[in-house]
Amino acid sequence: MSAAPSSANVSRDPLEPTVLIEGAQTDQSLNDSLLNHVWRGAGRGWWMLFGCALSALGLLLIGITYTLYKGIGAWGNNIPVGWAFGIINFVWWIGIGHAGTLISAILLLLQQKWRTSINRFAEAMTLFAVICALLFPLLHTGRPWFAAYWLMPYPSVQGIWPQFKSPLTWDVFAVSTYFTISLLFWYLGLVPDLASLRDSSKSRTKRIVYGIFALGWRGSGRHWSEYKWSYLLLAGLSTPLVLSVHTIVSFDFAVSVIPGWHTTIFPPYFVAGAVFSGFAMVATWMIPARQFLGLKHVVTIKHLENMCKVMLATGMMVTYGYIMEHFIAWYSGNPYEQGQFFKTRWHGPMQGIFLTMVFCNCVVPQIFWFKKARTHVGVIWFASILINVGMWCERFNIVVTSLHRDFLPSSWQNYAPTWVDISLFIGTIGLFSTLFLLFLKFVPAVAITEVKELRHEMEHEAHHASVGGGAGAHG
Amino acid sequence: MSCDDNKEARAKDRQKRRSLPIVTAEAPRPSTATAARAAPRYWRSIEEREAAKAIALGAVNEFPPGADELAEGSVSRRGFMQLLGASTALATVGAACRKPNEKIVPFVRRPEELTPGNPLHFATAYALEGFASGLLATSHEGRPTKIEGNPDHPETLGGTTAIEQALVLGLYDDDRAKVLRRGGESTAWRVFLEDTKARAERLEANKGAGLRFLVEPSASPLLGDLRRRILARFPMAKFVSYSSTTSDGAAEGPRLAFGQPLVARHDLDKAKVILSLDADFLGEGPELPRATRAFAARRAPGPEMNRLYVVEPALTGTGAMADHRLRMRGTDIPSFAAALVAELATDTPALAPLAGLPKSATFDQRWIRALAHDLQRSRGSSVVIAGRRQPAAVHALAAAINAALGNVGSTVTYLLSPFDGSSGPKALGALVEDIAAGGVDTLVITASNPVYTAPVDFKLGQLLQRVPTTIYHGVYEDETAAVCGTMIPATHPLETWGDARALDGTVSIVQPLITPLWGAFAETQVLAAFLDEGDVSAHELVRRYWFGQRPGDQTAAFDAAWEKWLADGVLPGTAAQPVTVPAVDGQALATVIGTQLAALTAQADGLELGFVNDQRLHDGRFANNAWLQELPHSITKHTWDNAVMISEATAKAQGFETGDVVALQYRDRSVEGPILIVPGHADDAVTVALGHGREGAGESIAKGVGFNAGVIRTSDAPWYDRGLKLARTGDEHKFAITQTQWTMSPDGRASPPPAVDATLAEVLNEGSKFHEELEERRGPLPTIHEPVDYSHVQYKWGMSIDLNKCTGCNACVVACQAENNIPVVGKENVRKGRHMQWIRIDRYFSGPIADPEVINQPLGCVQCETAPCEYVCPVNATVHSDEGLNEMAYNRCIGTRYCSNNCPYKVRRFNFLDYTSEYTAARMMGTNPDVTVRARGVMEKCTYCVQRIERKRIDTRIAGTTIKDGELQTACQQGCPARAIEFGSLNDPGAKVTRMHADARRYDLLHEIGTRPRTAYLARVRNINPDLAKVD
Amino acid sequence: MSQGAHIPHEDTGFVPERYVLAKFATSDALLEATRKIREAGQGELDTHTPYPVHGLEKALGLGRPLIPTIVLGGAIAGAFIAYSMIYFMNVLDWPINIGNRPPHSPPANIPITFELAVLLAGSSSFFGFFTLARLPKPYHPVFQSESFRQASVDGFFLSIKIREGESPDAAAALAEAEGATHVEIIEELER
Amino acid sequence: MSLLFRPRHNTLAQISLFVVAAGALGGLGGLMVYARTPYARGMQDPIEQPIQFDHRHHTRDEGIDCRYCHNTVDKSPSASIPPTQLCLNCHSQIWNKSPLLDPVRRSFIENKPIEWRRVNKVPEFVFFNHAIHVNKGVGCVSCHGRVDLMPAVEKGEPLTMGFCLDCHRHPEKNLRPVSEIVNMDWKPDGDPEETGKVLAEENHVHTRTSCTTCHR
Repeated sequence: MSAAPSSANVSRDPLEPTVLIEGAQTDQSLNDSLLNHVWRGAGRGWWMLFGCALSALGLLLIGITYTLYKGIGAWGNNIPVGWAFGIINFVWWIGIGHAGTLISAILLLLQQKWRTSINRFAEAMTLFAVICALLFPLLHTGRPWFAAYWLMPYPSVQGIWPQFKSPLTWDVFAVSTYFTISLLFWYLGLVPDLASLRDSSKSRTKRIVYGIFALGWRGSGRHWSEYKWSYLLLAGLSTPLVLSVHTIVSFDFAVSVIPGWHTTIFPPYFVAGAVFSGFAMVATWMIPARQFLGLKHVVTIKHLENMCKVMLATGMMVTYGYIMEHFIAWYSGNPYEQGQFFKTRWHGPMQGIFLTMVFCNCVVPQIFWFKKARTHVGVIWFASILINVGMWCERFNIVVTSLHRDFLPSSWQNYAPTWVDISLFIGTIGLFSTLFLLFLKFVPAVAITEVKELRHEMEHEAHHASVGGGAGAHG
Repeated sequence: MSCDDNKEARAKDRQKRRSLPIVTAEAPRPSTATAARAAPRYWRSIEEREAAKAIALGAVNEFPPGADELAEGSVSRRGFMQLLGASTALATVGAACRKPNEKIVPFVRRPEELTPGNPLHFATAYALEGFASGLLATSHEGRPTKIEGNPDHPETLGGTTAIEQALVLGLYDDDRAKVLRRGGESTAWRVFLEDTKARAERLEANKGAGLRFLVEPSASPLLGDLRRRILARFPMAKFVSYSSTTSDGAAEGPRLAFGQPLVARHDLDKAKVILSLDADFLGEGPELPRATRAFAARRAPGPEMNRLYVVEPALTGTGAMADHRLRMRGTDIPSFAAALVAELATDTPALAPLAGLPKSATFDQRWIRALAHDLQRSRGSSVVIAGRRQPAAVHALAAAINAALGNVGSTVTYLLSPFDGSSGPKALGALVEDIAAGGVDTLVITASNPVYTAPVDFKLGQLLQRVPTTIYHGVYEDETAAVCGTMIPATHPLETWGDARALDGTVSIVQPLITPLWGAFAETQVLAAFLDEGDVSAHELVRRYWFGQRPGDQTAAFDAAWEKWLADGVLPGTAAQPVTVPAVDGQALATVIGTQLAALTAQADGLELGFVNDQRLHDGRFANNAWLQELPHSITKHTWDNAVMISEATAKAQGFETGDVVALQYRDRSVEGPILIVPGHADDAVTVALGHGREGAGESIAKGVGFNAGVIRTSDAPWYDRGLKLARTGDEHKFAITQTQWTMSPDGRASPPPAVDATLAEVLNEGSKFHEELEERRGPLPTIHEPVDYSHVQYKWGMSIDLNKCTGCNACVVACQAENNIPVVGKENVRKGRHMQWIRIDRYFSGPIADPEVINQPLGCVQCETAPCEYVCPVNATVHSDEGLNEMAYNRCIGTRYCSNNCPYKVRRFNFLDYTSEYTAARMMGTNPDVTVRARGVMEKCTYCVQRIERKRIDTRIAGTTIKDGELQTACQQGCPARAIEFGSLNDPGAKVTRMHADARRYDLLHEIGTRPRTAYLARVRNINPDLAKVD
Repeated sequence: MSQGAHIPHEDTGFVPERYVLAKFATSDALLEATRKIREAGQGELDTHTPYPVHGLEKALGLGRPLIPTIVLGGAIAGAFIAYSMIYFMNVLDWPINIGNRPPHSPPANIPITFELAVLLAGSSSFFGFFTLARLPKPYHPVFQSESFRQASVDGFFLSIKIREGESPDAAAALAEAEGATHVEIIEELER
Repeated sequence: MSLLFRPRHNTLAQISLFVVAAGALGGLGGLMVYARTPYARGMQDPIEQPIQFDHRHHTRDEGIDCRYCHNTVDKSPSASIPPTQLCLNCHSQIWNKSPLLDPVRRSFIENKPIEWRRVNKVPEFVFFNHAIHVNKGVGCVSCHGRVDLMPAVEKGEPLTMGFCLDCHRHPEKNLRPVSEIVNMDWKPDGDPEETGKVLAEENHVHTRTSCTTCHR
């Protein structure tokens, strides 16, 4: 990651020359404007949102308690539909989580400068999404109190081990690794900002608190030199990680024999779908956030437009996935596959969900061909919400629709969720929002350090293009 | 073990069966422990009763493996707490938590024949509809846990019915009546006896003029004897036997034909052509086990294969097996019989006089002609069977045809009816008149719940209140108990001594497996009370009687004989001799039934209302048996309900959909029930099952399930009548149906049919397409890794199921449920698709929905060698055994349900809720101690009854032998009356199952996905009459 | 703030370290000054900037970073542990017939092997860094300077650790000469 | 003075980090060790019975064969606790006055079973079969410990799945001539391993580790 290529890169950067930071900013001004929302006391708006989030969270607690008390029978699941909302939500949340890592890691490796304004935001989202996702693998088992540790390879007195051919075992490792790494990555990036919080806070208590978390960071040149590598390598590791995680999640289905699950295209198309939904979710939150936290000067319309482009691209990958599924079903001549895709999906009892999915995931993103749409905040926001819906429907199709009609017609059964299913779903949204609002309250939503660096770097380019790539390693 | 093979194994089996040593006490020995501490025979107070019950139930705490389950009511809850405990840090290292201390309660005096931990087998008998079937009951520490058929019994031949399999659950039913009460007061047996003594003396004065007994039709010699002795003492008294399931026609028909009431017994193993006129002989009635076995035995494809014609309104199990089925309103069948006779008459002079009988409808002549020719082609080896629901005329014609075709003596024999008089509505009518006339002073009811089953126009409920003294002897506090003054708790068949006679006359001694759990009393005791012998035990009564039957027998000699009777389960030489019937006087008969037919055929037109006994609840007496309530109907697969069954066309015409609740308006009465469209139902006809909509105060399970069709059932039209109207009520009903799809490709997908069938011609022709297709569906498939080689293990367990034999009678389903402690989940959960039966019988319709062909396909876990369920389990809870069983370790399961998702056959069942921890102590006694009672959140499935395998393995390994073919049976196989299921080691070339696997009709279900199942299927064969070859 | 030679505290004999902390206006100035002062060989240098400034490593004369090697080690360890664990558990200790699949099937082992490699690599990167950086270290003498609070906002600082027995003045002077906008001398606290 | 932390806080920070890490690892390790302790397994904890039945006395002093009381052990899954009747076979003659035996006599007269407390227990879902083990030469002592030295019986072995598997994988070391089944002191003469192999041959010992061998 040396200066030369990056600076060369910069000049050929398709984004250039565009404003990634608006107005004449100094480090000081950036510092103040970006920390402003942390210093500012919680407004009425924040409290109202927080209230809603908390009540939804309450719903989650009720749902969990009831499920543990009553058993999985509290859900709508049955035989053949052994998995339903639980796994749908799991996959959906995990997918959403991916955008964060993608933005912070992959765009970092690709030296996309525009990422700096949104990566902190997206990484936080990853964490919270993964937390929501993590609830389900445990909760959906019949006996969580055993699942909690029997899935771990520890020397038990029974002398029996986990079964490592099962995708669920892979999941355990994949998801926990993903969570750990995302957390470390996020925190490492946060440390310098925490230091500036520590140093620019007014009240002593706040300074001490932030000071504790800043771990005594003092911007030492010796630290920076290792830090850059540590951060870069974490990014480098997260990149294959993020791809592997959703690949493994897709194995939960792809490895099975069930028509609609048993397909090799799942890994790539799950990952694309993950990024798709992830960006949609980032947009859904970023648009109001930049509005109310006064971040418009760093999260410019340019950023949003780029996100739209990504959504358009991934949306089309997903669409390709759908087409491929159908093609292979037809081409393989497998009657069960054909039944699943040409009969059940289009004409079965779950038809509505399927069509919703097609509309939201294949049709809606197409509007992003138009710059007007890409640059209109309202349109983007609305579209991104639709995409979130669409992606949830996709998971419903994969999980429930495939299961409810498989090989032997004698075992076909319909599926209907219960209030517990629904409250668990809403509940996780509550959990996510709660964590997110807290994050916005106590931590800078934008990576100050990196934005400053970016500014500094662009300043240099303005002056003498020869200097200034170095930050590329970091920015 | 089937009757016809493996003699020596059978002999061994018989030795293993125990006869009960002579005991003078009421208590049979195996349950000494219970007896010793058993409840007092009668109660002084409720508290005392409860206390006594507690002791009685506590008495089973010997500790065989699984004894822990015995006290399950508590154990499972404790187990559950442990599970919760396991979530605490302490236990997070392999359930390390220390157990709370437990009690072990040994016997005080252990009966010597009892080895704690090893089950005993007792031969006994159970009589339904008056005729006995011989059973073998398995008992663990004095707790009967399982029923099997007695292979040595001529009418059972080792087969069972679903109802018999479910008897065990009924025994431990906590809803059973537990108090002997007079009015609201609990009273004592002693007191009752004193009253009765006094009353008897009073009645004797006027020769018992006001004394009536309303009893079940029964062929029991002992009951017959008691009856005679009572009538001797009270000449004016009357015995009325009534059962809503028997009809006057069946007894009357032969009388018309041969001049005396006779019972027809059919030997289907001699029959090449069978015609059923509305007779569901494979689905109900005393002939079921033997008829099914004989019928199935002749299904082997070949020149000798039988051909079944069925004429019936609603699709039955028999109809499903038909090679040719003609759907027809029940009220048209007499005309059909007449038409058939007319057709036959052309070639059979004996029938000529009957040729001109009146007919109301016209029928498919081609069909009738083909049928007639077929019947005639096989004179002496054909048979016409008339259904119980048909009037005397039809039975008479059937008899006439059989006689004319020379079938009498070969395929059908006639026996003297053991019943005196009929037990249909006619008999009951007489009693009702007596009561109405105030001529009845004391009425003793031992019939099962007549107030519910009696025709509505008798208004029996109200009438009974007019009778000064009513004594009801029943198992439950049911509708009848509610209106009777005195209620005597009746013993369960497994609780009492007695005897019973089978259809062929063979007598079996009924011996108890356990003392009455809640102090109940036998029918014999109640009757004996009127002979001042009420204090004599049921055991003594039956012994005395039979001792009396063997004059000049020394006690010792008798004891020896008695021992043998008990051990064998049959009394040798008691079978009745067939009656040699006179030739039918065609002219006479013609005149008699001519008028009857004229009356029948002159019926008002309009929708036909047809009643049928529910195939699970019978006349409603089993309505409190959850196993039977949750048993899927063999055709519609609905549970926990009865329905207004109707054909699609008629429903359309009337504008009804399945689920619409309609009011059935018949004459001036009406009842509401949900429509259920059934393929193959006759048009313009409706069929409703009796036995539902119970309102017994004591029957918590039966209460309010389904609707009571009895409230529009009148004495003059107990089975069929026209003039029904259906009116929409606007309500909707959601059936709890276990199989929602009708056909093998509901959405028109091109998948290979799961259940294969072919015509006999195709099967016999080696080169036919059928054989080509089957070749595709068996044998090795290309695979990337070597299949595990099982040829060297001692046993390679495998199963085969012959679709050509399975009649869908459901015996296997209940047998499995009883053997494997499978819980019931209730109506709501069945609706959600969470039923638990490990083996299900998939029923597929093909062809036009109006006239479908049916295949039954029993499906349990097929034990795939490359099981898809196994590699997805994260915790090794389901893996392969060295012998190729697909094992399921319940205690290791964490309930991800991934295995079920990945099971192409969807034969895994999941404990979505806690179905077992609320079991009462009594219910726990009924569980099989060799099988874990599964906890909440655990996956379960069929493992070829591995507990039986392991027991047998250990026994043989100790004995130093090996398991021979036929020695080891799975529950479903043993219960199956058709012997459609074979099980054994595929490494044994001589084994039946091995031969079946090599059969030309063999194919593997979903073979194309490479699961290598161990259960093989044999294709269904349809023996089409060439004259009727597929134009329809 | 004491000037002149080190004065050991009478009671404990603790010898405090002393730093010269110089603030510069821009990163370029800092870069320039660092290079110069290092050449002058004044004590041990360190810089404090709100964000990494390109070129400072060279200016401070830092060697090749260790992190990459550590991470590589972590990755290898992770992969090895994972595969051997699976092999031991499902092949050596208790091989079970899982639906006819071979006990040792490499494809099935790839995901976990990879994940564990990433986990250990990532963790070693994170914890490796903090170990190398001797963090957490809430207290450091430079924090005593009030103006140092700018270091994480927009200040570019250079800190010079004065060698035993030397006077900080020279270094301070040099820093001023190099255009430091503000220079102060800090003495380490004892407790 | 705006200084937030002082030198001592550095030490504090390091210590607290150490505590967290050590706590997590130590805790888990501790639990695994605990699960293997006799305490967690409920061993070495003599259980007070309603009647002070002394196995030591009955077997060692009186030399009564285990199978006299546990008389179904070789033909049934369950060894069975003797019925009261059986106690009185002897105790109607000897000690028939002893107050210690009152509960026994009462049980017999009142026909109420003696409620013993369970000592050796496998979970509900484990189907252990005494008969096959005894008939294949696995001695009582192998699973029940030196009952003949226990005044009050205590759990002699952990009876965990691991314990069972260990023997089912390598039965040799626990095999003995069927004649010596109840002998608590029996020691193989010569190399135990070898003797075991021979015995396994003689008794046709084929141990199995399929799940359904014990779980059904």
